Amino acid sequence: MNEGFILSNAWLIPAIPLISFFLVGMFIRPASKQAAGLVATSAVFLSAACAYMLAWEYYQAFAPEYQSIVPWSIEWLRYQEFLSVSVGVLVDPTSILLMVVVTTVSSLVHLYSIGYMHGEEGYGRYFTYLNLFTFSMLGLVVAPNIMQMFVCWELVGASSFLLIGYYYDKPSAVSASKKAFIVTRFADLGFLLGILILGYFGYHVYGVLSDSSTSVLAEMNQYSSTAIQPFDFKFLNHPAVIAQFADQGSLLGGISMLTLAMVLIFAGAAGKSAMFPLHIWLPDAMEGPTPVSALIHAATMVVAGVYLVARLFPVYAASGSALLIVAYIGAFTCLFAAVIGCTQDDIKRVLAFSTLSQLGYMMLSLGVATMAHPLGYTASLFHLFTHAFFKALLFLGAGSVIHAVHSNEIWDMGGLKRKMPVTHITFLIATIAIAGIPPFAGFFSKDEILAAALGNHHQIIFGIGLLVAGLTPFYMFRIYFVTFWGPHRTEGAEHAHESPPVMLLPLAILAVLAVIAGFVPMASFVHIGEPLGHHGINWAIAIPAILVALTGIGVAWFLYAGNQDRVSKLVQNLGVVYRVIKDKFYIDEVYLFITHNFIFKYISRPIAWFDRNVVDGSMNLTGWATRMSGWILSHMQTGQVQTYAAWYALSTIVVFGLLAVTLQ
Amino acid sequence: MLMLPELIVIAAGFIILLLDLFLAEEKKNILGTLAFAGLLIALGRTLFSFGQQGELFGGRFVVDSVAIWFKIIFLLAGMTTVALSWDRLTGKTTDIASRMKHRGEFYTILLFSTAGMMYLISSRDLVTLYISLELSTIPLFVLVAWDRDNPLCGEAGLKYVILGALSSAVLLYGLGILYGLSGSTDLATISQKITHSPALWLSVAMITAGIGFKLTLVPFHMWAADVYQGAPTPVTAHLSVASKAAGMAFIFLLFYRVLGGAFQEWNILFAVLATITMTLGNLVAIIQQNIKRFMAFSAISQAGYLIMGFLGPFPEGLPSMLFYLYAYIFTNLVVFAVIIFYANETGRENIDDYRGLSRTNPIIAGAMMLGLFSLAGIPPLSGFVGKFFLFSVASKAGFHWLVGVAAINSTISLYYYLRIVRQMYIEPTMEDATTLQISPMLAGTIAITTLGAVFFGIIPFFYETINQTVAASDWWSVITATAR
Amino acid sequence: MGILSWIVYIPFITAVFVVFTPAPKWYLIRWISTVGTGIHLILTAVLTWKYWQVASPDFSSMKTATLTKLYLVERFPWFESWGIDYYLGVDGISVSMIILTSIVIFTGVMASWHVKNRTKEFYVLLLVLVTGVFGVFVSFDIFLFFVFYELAVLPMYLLIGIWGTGPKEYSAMKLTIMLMAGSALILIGFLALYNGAGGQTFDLLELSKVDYPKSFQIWVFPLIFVGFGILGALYPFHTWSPDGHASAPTAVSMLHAGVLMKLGGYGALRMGIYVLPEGAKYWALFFMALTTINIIYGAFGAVMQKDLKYFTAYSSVSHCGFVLFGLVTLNLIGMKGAVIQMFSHGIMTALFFSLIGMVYGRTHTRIIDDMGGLAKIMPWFTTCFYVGGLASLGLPGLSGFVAESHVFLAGFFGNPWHDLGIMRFLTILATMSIVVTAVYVLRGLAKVFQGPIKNPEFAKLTDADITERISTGVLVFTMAAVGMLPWYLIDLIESSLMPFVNRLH
Amino acid sequence: MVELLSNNPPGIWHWLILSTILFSIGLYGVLIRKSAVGVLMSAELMLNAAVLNFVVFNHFVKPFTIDGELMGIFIIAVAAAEAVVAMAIFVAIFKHKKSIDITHIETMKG
Repeated sequence: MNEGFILSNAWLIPAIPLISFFLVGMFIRPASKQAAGLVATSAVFLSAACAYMLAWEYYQAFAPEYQSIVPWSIEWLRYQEFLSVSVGVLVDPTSILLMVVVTTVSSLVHLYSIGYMHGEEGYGRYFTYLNLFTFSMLGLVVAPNIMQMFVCWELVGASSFLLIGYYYDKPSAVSASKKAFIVTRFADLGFLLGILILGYFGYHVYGVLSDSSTSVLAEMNQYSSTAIQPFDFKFLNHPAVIAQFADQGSLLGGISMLTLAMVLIFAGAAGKSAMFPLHIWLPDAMEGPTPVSALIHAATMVVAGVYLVARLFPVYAASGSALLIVAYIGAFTCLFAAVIGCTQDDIKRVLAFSTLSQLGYMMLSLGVATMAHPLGYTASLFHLFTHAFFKALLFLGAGSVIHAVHSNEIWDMGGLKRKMPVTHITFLIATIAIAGIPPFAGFFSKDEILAAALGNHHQIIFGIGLLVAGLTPFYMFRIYFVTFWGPHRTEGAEHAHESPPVMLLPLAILAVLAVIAGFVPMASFVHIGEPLGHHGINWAIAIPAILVALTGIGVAWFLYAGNQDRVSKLVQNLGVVYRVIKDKFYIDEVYLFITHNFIFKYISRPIAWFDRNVVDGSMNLTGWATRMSGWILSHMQTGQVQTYAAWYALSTIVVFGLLAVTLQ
Repeated sequence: MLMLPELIVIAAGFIILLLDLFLAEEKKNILGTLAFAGLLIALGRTLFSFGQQGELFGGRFVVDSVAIWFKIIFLLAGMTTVALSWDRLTGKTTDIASRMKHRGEFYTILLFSTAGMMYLISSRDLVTLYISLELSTIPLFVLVAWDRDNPLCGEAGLKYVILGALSSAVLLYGLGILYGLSGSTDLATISQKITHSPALWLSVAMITAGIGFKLTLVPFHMWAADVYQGAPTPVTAHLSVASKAAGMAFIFLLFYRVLGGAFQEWNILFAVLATITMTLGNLVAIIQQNIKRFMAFSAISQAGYLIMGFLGPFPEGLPSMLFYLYAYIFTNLVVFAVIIFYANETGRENIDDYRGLSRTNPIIAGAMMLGLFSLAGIPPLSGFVGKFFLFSVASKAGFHWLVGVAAINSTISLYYYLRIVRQMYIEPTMEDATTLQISPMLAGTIAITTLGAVFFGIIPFFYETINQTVAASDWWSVITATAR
Repeated sequence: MGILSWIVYIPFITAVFVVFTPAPKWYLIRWISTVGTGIHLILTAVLTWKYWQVASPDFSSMKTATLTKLYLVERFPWFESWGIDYYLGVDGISVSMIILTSIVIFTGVMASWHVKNRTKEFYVLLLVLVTGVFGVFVSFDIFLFFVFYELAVLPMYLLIGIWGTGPKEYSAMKLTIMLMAGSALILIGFLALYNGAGGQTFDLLELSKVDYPKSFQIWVFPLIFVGFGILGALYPFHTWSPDGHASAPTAVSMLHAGVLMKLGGYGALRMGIYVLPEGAKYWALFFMALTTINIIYGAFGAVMQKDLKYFTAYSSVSHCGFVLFGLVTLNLIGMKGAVIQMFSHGIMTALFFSLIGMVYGRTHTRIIDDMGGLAKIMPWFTTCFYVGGLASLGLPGLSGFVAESHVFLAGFFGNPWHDLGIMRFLTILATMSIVVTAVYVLRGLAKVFQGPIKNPEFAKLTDADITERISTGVLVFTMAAVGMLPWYLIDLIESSLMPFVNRLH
Repeated sequence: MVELLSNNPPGIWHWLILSTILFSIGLYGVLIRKSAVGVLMSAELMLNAAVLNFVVFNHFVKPFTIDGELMGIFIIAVAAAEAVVAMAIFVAIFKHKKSIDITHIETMKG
């Protein structure tokens, strides 16, 4: 395959941020803050450029049927023969899509941060982390095998940990970062076990294939620069391999190996994408700087879970039940988060919950897809694509507001319409986009999702989707009205002023994207199985969706645009229900109880005690017993010469007896 | 002239005895020199006669390589004892109480005892055997009780002499039975005559008791602790090496030469003796406070390791035992030299009194530590190498459990040896601690013995020489002859 | 004298130089030791290069070998009548361990830059100890091996007893006695091996050619494995480690946790599994269970610790569990993982202990709850600590992940002789530890470094000085290098591990 | 009577039994006598039993040699020497303690 420079050197895309990470982290940061920021940002812009080039070259070279190719890869970790992990770049429409999204949003966020983080101490540190994150996220996106994905998976987790804990002297931030890392870590345990299972059976299947049908392997090796390995997605997703997997029989307790592995892996995905019940870390993650929330906890990292499921979609499809679990968990999270989102007062938390619910959309639409009707697959990635832009925009807008008002509470804001016009407009655009009003981006993707759900006869899920399509505009416009309309509620709001251009520029760009992203003919690029062809809007679903959305907006306007007593009355009437929802159904408390009152109290402390007192105690006891026996024996030594003589005579006889006995 | 070394020693003894009568007190330093010289010459002669074999008096006195190795040990021990007792006898010690009188007699008696030991290993006849044994033992009674003004000394002497008499009686009774069974006093003849019979077992039991007394095998060891503690420290040192070596020589003669053939299957006896000896020695040593008593128990446990060499196919262990004997003697003398040095200067004999010695006299403390580690069997010191070979002999004989017991025991022993190291290195120094002056004599002794303790194990020459010379001697033929 | 002898004796020679330096000149002593270990580091690089030259041609042929191939051999008869030789040689495993030790001792000398109390004895003992360690890694005559082994263990007593903190006498004594008890077991095993082979030679390779009867292997293997396991902190014989590490001075904890505990794993692999494959097969599952306990138990134990050193000690128990766990999986991946884990954990824990020592030298407390917000004051230490912490919870890109992924995979792949179900079950239990590790590492580090500054006193403390930066920097760099470019290490050890695996089949 | 004795000379067994009895008496004395001198005397008794053994065996086993008698004579001599040394020590102790009751000589123990 002779193709363009970037395509053959695709490794540049993740490598550039990495290099800049080392440069900035080690050399530039100590030298000059400003330089650090600039270098980091320009590096990401560069790799964004590379990503676009790559996309261009790829679509030139590989139209119309877009094979997945591995233009560059090297062996990284050799476990044993035929079982090694290579580091490489996998290029196919999906990964390109993600690369574009990640680089774009990341570069804009970098740019924005130059303004936002200005004057912070640890400005350089911030950009270092940000670069690290961008690198790991890109590495994850381009991973040609599940191991590399896991590696980068952990790395994005770590960099998100570092960024959430960026204000390390703020206890809330510290605990939030710990929480985020540990919860995702717990999920990754599932991922790891899944990998172990897949790796094991993959290895065996690989052996089988290399004995029986080498043609299959040969076919896989096409378009890839190193020999295929059991960990490669290309290998795992291959129908022949899946067929082998399917008859590997059950593993533990009758569950088929495939389902078990896939569910475990989904656990990992759910952790990253904050699906219920592992969602608890995401709202707290808002303790990090707002651009970070925009980049990591809205646009890119959290969709890694979706991406993972999408990557392994054929395998999931092969084990139907796993996919069903994905669908229902997604649906539930979608609703659950939306409900909570309606009650939160911290602007970033509301956005966080909306992120949760949007991720729920993506998951459920993956869940409803099948190899036969893979519309959901496309829809999910389409939504991922659009969501990245408008959600990043929302966060950056929120950031700009917070920057101005110095508070996260929406009730501290208000009346910012005139104070910060640009922010206001862009925020409004994003809000409409997420609300799913045509012709903004959100509308198209959401419509496709609903269509997919209904198309595969998942009525319940469709119902949920529709309901949430109503809830989303409600809570989004709630914060919109409260923030930008009405009177100034505080000093901060009084003296708020528009942000510097370096922050407004990204807002503008994203706003444009949020408008036009919906018109990308996604279906013709990203698809699994044969191309679907671009099917138009399914008005039968679109119309009700739009109506529901409009009602949501209406309600929000009725409650929040005018005077507040309606709200308070409503809250009165809802009473305990409202409380429970506002306290997020007490999920965090449950976790806290389990960890502290159970694991620490009933496992760790006893073990520590046991070790000190029983294990160590027994060792000390041995020593004590030895000394004791010495003390006792020393009393044979009475000092009486005649006792000695008696012993002497006695033992002579004993020796005689011993001899007599042994020599019989 | 095969008997020359013995004669030299005895002659030196008599000369000193006579001179002692005429010399004025201040001139008496010459006596020590004489004693040392006598032993040195004898040693030279012995070394010179290496490789010679031969017998006198119709085979009642035989010289072979094993005998020579033993004689070297005895002479070395004697010389060291002279060196160690030098300051005390010449009254150079800071601590008045630890000075000793009557050096003339002291040297004489010491030399006679040494001569007795040298005869012991050369004798091939019950009569000579017994005589030389007593010749080596009775002077020791005197030496132990040397310090008349010190009640402890007297007590030690009393216990030693009474139990000594008892044990020699028992031993004699056993020998008598042996004589009765074989009708001969010649060891070789006896070994061919004897056959298994309860009478033989009884005699063996009694002989074992007699040997156990000299070798401080549990449960015949009881005198050791008290005697070691009570006796003047140089004498204790002498007991702990020379007397033990004599015991070794004795057991060699009786068990290798006499009972060797019949003895093959009696391993279990030694296994049991070794086990209880090392275990009891170690356990009781843990709780000791007085360092001499402590060394007594340590010496007991060492005897336990020593006789592991008797296990297994017979002459196998012989070189290992000889080697370990040497290693043990060097090492033990290092420790005793330091003990004597410290007692001479401060009169202190308790383990806790060694606090902070590493600050005041780092080099001496270092030597002491090396000695203790060698006793504990820490590589690469000679003590370890010796133990390793002995253990290997036992293991080869299939006594893995015994090896286990021994290994665990050396761990225990490490525990109490480390107690002293801890006192010297870790504990804070004593209030009145000052750098102590060491006399050239002791310094030299410590230096030489320490070098011995370190390099005897590292340099293969010594073991290989012992091994070859012993293999060349007639011990193996005797065993194989009697093995029928 | 060949390069291996130099490798072994350079520390000793340095020690001799130190002995003859007048004690008051502590700064001179310090420099001598630094230079000596520095030279050693260079020599180690040379050794690695030489080894690569001579060994790399054989890498492919080793795939089917059942007998370890030694390079750069030096051999002279020692006690001929016993068949004891002075027999040095290296294979990939030894080389990797030598690299580890050389790095750790170099950084250790640097890290103990501020030892003013009886500096001379300190460095002498330290260097003697490390001589023993190098000796163990290169000697292939089991007598010689044993000599060096005990030489490496014993100085610990004084090092902890004199320069330690807290209940130092108790800890030192416990540590020494337990380890010596272990070596007693080893001694029984060695002698049994020797005489079981007819008492002709102590040459390890010769002995490994003997096929001992199964019954023999079954009772000898546990002796050797447990004997070494005690040093490798095998549950329930690990209790010397928390106290010992807590009481020991910085450099000593570094060496002990970093290197000495590796002697355990190394010995168990070299003397146990290699010489007695049948015994290994017989006992593997049992020991796998024990080591699983190690892993989980150490991790949970660490969660509750208040003292930074106890904290690290328990995490060491957990991580050394991975070493032994990897060994007893009895497959290539596992053993490889074990060796990599030895290396990785050595570097990691050395980093931890050096950092703890340095921080302690400033704050004069090791109690986690008394510290807080140090990140503002000591950014360098904080960074290093976090890198170490992330490595210890197995973050990819750092050395920990390479090792642990090997071990998990190995446990899951199992081996032909044992019930796959049980092995997988144990493996799954072991994997739990990655979460627990994350919990305690993050809690601990957060308490110490993050949040507001707890104690106003701390505000005027200083960050790392140049020597501290060098020593910690080297360690961090090594850790990252292994984590990012693992294939060098893997190539180094893999071919040498093949015989171990092939013998089992 | 005389005939009786002269016709039935005592055989080896009688003598051995005698020596055994002597030995046992001696041992008994060593174990229970309070005075050091008494203990020493008992020890001598045991030695004599041994001597008797040698002589008897010589007479009955090897009538025409003198090894046994020789041994006996030596033993007697040595025993005398031993006794001398012992006595000297006792005297030394008596100087301090004004008694040689060995049950009170127990300073060193444990």
